[in-house]
Amino acid sequence: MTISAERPTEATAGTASPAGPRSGSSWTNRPGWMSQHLGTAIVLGFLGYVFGHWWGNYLASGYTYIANNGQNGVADFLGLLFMVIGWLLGIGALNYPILKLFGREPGEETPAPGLSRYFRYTLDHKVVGMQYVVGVLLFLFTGGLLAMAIRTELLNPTVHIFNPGTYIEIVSEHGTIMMMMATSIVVGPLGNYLVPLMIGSRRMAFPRVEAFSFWIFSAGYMVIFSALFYGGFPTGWTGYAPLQNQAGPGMISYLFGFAVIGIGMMSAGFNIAVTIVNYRAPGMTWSRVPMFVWSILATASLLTLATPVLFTAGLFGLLDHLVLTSLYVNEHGGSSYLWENLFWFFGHPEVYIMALPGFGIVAEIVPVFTRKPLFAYKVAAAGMMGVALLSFFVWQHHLFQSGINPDMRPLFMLTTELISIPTGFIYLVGMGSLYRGKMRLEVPMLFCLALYFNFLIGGITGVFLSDVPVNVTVHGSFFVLSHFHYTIMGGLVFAFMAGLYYWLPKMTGRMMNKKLGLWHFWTMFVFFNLTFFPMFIIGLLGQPRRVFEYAHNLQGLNDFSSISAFCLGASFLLFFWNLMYSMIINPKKAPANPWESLGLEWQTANPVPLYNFERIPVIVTEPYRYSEPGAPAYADFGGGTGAGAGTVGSSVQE
Amino acid sequence: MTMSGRLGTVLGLFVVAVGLIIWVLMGLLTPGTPEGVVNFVGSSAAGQPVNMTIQTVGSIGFGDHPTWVSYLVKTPQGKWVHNTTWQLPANTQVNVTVLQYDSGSPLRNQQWGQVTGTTGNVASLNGTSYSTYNSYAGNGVGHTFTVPSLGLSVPLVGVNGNLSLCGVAPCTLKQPHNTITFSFKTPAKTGEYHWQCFVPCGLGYLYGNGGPMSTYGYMGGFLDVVQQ
Amino acid sequence: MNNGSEMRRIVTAWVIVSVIGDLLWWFLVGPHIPPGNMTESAHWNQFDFNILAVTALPVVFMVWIWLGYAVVKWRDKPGVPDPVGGEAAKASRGVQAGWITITSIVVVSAAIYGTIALIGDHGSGGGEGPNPVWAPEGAIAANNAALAGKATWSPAGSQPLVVQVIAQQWKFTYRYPAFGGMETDRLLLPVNTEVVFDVTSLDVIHDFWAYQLSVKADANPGVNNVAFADTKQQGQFMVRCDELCGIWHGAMYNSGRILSKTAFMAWATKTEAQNAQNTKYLPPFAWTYTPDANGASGGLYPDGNVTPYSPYDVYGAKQPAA
Amino acid sequence: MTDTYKDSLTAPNETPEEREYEFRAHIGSIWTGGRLAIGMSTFLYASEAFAYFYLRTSNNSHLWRLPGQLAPLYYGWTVLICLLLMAGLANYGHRRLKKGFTNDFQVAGWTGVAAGLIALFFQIWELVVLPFYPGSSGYASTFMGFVVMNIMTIVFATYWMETTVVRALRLRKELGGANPELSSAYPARSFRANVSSMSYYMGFIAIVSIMFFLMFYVA
Repeated sequence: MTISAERPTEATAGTASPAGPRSGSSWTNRPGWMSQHLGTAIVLGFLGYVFGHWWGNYLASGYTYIANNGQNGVADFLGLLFMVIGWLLGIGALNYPILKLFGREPGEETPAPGLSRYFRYTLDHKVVGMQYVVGVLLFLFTGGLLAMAIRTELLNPTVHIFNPGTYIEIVSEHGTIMMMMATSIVVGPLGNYLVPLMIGSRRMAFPRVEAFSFWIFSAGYMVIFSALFYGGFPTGWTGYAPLQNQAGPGMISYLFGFAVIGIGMMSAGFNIAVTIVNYRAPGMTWSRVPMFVWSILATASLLTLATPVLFTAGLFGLLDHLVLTSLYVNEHGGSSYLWENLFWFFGHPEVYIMALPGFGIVAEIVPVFTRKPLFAYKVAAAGMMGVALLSFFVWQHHLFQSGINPDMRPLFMLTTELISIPTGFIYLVGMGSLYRGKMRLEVPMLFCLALYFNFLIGGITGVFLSDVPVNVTVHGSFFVLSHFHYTIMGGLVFAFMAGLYYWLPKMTGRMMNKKLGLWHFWTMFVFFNLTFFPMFIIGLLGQPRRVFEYAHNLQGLNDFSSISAFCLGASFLLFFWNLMYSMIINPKKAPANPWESLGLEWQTANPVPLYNFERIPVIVTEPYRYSEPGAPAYADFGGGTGAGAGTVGSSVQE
Repeated sequence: MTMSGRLGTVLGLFVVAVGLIIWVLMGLLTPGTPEGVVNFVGSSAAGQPVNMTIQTVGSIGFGDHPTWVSYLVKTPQGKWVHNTTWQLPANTQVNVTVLQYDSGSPLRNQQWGQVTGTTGNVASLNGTSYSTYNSYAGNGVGHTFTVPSLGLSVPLVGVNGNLSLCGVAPCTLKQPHNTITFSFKTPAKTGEYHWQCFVPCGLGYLYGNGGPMSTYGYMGGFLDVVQQ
Repeated sequence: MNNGSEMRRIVTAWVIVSVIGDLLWWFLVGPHIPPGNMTESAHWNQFDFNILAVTALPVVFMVWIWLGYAVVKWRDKPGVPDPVGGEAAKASRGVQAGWITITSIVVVSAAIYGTIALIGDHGSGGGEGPNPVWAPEGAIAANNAALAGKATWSPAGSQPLVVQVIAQQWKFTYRYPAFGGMETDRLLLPVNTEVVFDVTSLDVIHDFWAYQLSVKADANPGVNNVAFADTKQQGQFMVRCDELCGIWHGAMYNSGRILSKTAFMAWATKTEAQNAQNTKYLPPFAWTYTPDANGASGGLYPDGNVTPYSPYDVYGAKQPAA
Repeated sequence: MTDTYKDSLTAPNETPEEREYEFRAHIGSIWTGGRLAIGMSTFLYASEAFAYFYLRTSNNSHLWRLPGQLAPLYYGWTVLICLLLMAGLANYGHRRLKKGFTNDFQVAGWTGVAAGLIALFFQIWELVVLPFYPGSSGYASTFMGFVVMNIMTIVFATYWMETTVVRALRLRKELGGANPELSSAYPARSFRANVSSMSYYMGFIAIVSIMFFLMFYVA
């Protein structure tokens, strides 16, 4: 943890220069190629890998079990470990912690202006947000390509494109990459970029922790991708032991990858939660916090508290692999149930880590486009926190058929179904906000409506799954697979798209092309449903997950699903084209407030200055006071940027 | 930069990036795919029995994993290859000769000590026919050749582990081995039928089923049954 | 148009669509919902699915109709009045309270019904762990008798039949303690019989899924996971592994069959005789067969407790085990 | 991408009120962050404790613990005493600092850091002298998990403590000279908040050390 007072130090030192006299040398500031940037990170990461791998071979190649099975996991692990350390050293993430050890306080490192700052370790939350945009899209596209491979294999029940080992490798890699991506897809880009803007803060509480979270997230990508070099891992994203213990060194990439991403999740959540609690602008009481910030707060708390359990589970797995402990091996006093419990104790909160930000985005965007206040604000906030709290008490519903505590099943059935009450609040809020509004069907709004459509199916089938008798048939089948794709992709990814179309004009100052956006939306919405709805039927008809062979009578449905999936992939290419076209090839300058939102983030100058607000705004009323002529502006900017803004349309400034 | 310049740059970079990603993915994912199949179709006249010779070796001695146990097959042309996808004609008798070069142990599940699904439910071990092998006696069972969906399973009796066993494939007939022969009939329905060994023989892996048991091309594969 | 008539329209449309949807589901779709009627629990699980479906459909229609109406009517187009603002638009105590009450009632009743179905149907065919609390009459006694080597079954009586499911990478085999403890690789069952499945694994976690029987139980190494099925119809059923268990997971399936009691008896006695030679080498019937974590050739964990312990001996023994 | 820096390199002129507002948020962050760090560590150790009790009660293959199996007791005692000493000194130093005895804080702090380093050394060295191999039982395995987790926590805690004392040394002037407790300068207030959070965290370390000592060496 980096707890310090950078700005106050500088303030009291009475120097205007950001780097005070007592500053340590800050390499990230140096201009040109001599400073630390992505290039140095790659070089040091590579050197670290080479060193670690050599050291592991030196240490462990004589170990009995390694000599026997011929796969030196210790070398692979040390290689990856030193790769991550080298990567962090190279990017400069460790400069400050090391300097701090000697009591030196670097001043606030203001990164060099220009494009190059996106390739550096930076303390500006807006730059970190943009870095995350690129990062999660990279994850998303890698995972998406693997999904295409899966659907290709499933075109035929018995003729195989890939051999079964490769197929399991692809399935596992797809699942893991997507799950890792989904934990950060909103919190990373939009959370980091927007939370300070939306709470009226000039900075994050721990900007170094924030930047660290991104760079370790990107290291996590390399670690999990490296599994392919080691022959993959056969366990799917759930990594069940003892299959996990049996697997080769690819499993180490999975375990270590989750540990690394876990550190990133913890640090991102830690910083954001602390920021929201402490850095809200004056006057922003808890009943005036924007709903997106509520959802990010709930998510950040889950990230911070649930992820340590995943870290423990991964650590245990690594110990089992590397030093032959037997934590997950029944025959040596361990228990395979231990992994299932630890993993799902983290795993279920994680499911809501992947749902809540979507709810937040929708609740934030819908009032803007219906020109109405958000309906039942308090219920929405309570719903988010309620979901977050309840999500710690439902994990055994993944294990209904496992034989673990079977007599507890009614209890977990109850808690699981109870969680649909706070989830239902989101629908109350959404439907209430639509009621007699004046809806503008812009692209972000369409994505929000699609979320309500998709998540409804995902959520309702969740109730089926939580019912133990029905679970007997649908557990572990394509029904489950379809269910969580409806919630995560149909919910979160659609919400992320809504967020991108909505906020990119703020983040980059450029509008996304509406026509292409509409094409993207309709193809994605239609083909998403055509891909995944048949999977409910496929699952009910008895096809288990992660199989490379299935019953001949299911070929029609599977082919339909596969072809739709290819079209869905093409829809993502359309999105990518729109992104490139509107942001780089033919950029159109965005208006300052294109959607006529009352939100604080739209009231700052465009582009957003380094310190976000010229004057710290004072929040004077609740958010979302649309269609209220005479309502006061959301915030008082004290004569700084945004003064005079903050009410919209027919509203009269008082 | 002009708009067309930006367009060209973006498209060019996109093509390069996608090409690179696909190249890396394919490069990583394809080494495990069967490099073709060993084709026994046409190795004998239609309707006539097909002869197939395979061997099992305790450590293959070459490739990425020289310590791993593996099956090898002799092509109709008489060359030993490291390949476990074998194409067979449908509805045809196959005479199999297995040269077993590995030592054995008691079976985890004695069920695999039974000979099932072969012609007459028997196999022959160095000329002596057997239908059940007690894996707790003698040298135990080294491997099995099992095609679950055809109900075919033959225990491959181990050789004495104290002899100096073959460690580099392909092994020669001079090295200690057991010769197991049996016949079975391929099904009329074409398709890919999974076969594997049911002895947990992966040295140094949990339950013995990792490594060679979990990697395609070592201790399992497909019988690709096609019309002749 | 005033507020009231708009709501009336929506509610009317919703009621009509829901009633039609529910009726169509119940009479047209419902009877075809898997897993069918082959066992008692399959029947009740199908019923349970349909109960949930007719509860869920109105909810789905409510949201869809609302969304549809909103998209068509509450749009930004000429003639549409400005939206309502102020306190009334922000919250309505009645609507919120009503929503919370209704969702809570629906959700809690679903949980209560699910619990009743689960307990009344003896675990609904799901894995109930080594000591099932909701067991059919006589099933536990029969299972204990099997362990004591005293299992019997005959077509005449109504004793439960005990079948052990042994999962291994990558195949299920089955043991019938009532027939001399024989082991087969096919699963055949008599009709109108309470079957007790003792599911266990010899290596990693598998899941025994007899699809049409509505039986699903994880096969864990060293754990006996018991599930029950009361067979009702003759016919073929599918057995699949439902928990990812490695490379050949997708190929880990075979079909089983429910026969008449006499046909089953004939098959079982014949197979018992056929397999007798192999059966005598099998270990006595037990809940679990503790596998050696090291596999056939060893070489992973050091054997036994290494005392005195030295890291060098455990990890770096000079000569690799053969 | 649009450039947000070109216009903003000149930092805005903060008003004193704004500065004070942000500073209070900063102090609040240290407070919240410290507590949240305790929360995270609690979940981390709770999952380890869960593993311990889970394996202990399931006792699979009757291998929860081999007869007479015990981690090196003297090492355990040493680590425990050192960690308790570190925690105690952190709290003592914090209290002395509040009363204005900076030197006491310094001495307590450096002693605490030394104690932490000794604990770290013994915790690592304990792995070398283990009388059992890690996979021999559930107890042995969970013990390995605990040791690795504890090593990471000790490193973190010692690091945190070290940075506070070294900061007190380096920033003596900014901390208000001899009487940092009286200084209302921002660095001094920030520093005091940091020390307070740190000593809270050390309290957590003390509780955890005792609990896990009882679990692994006594029960």
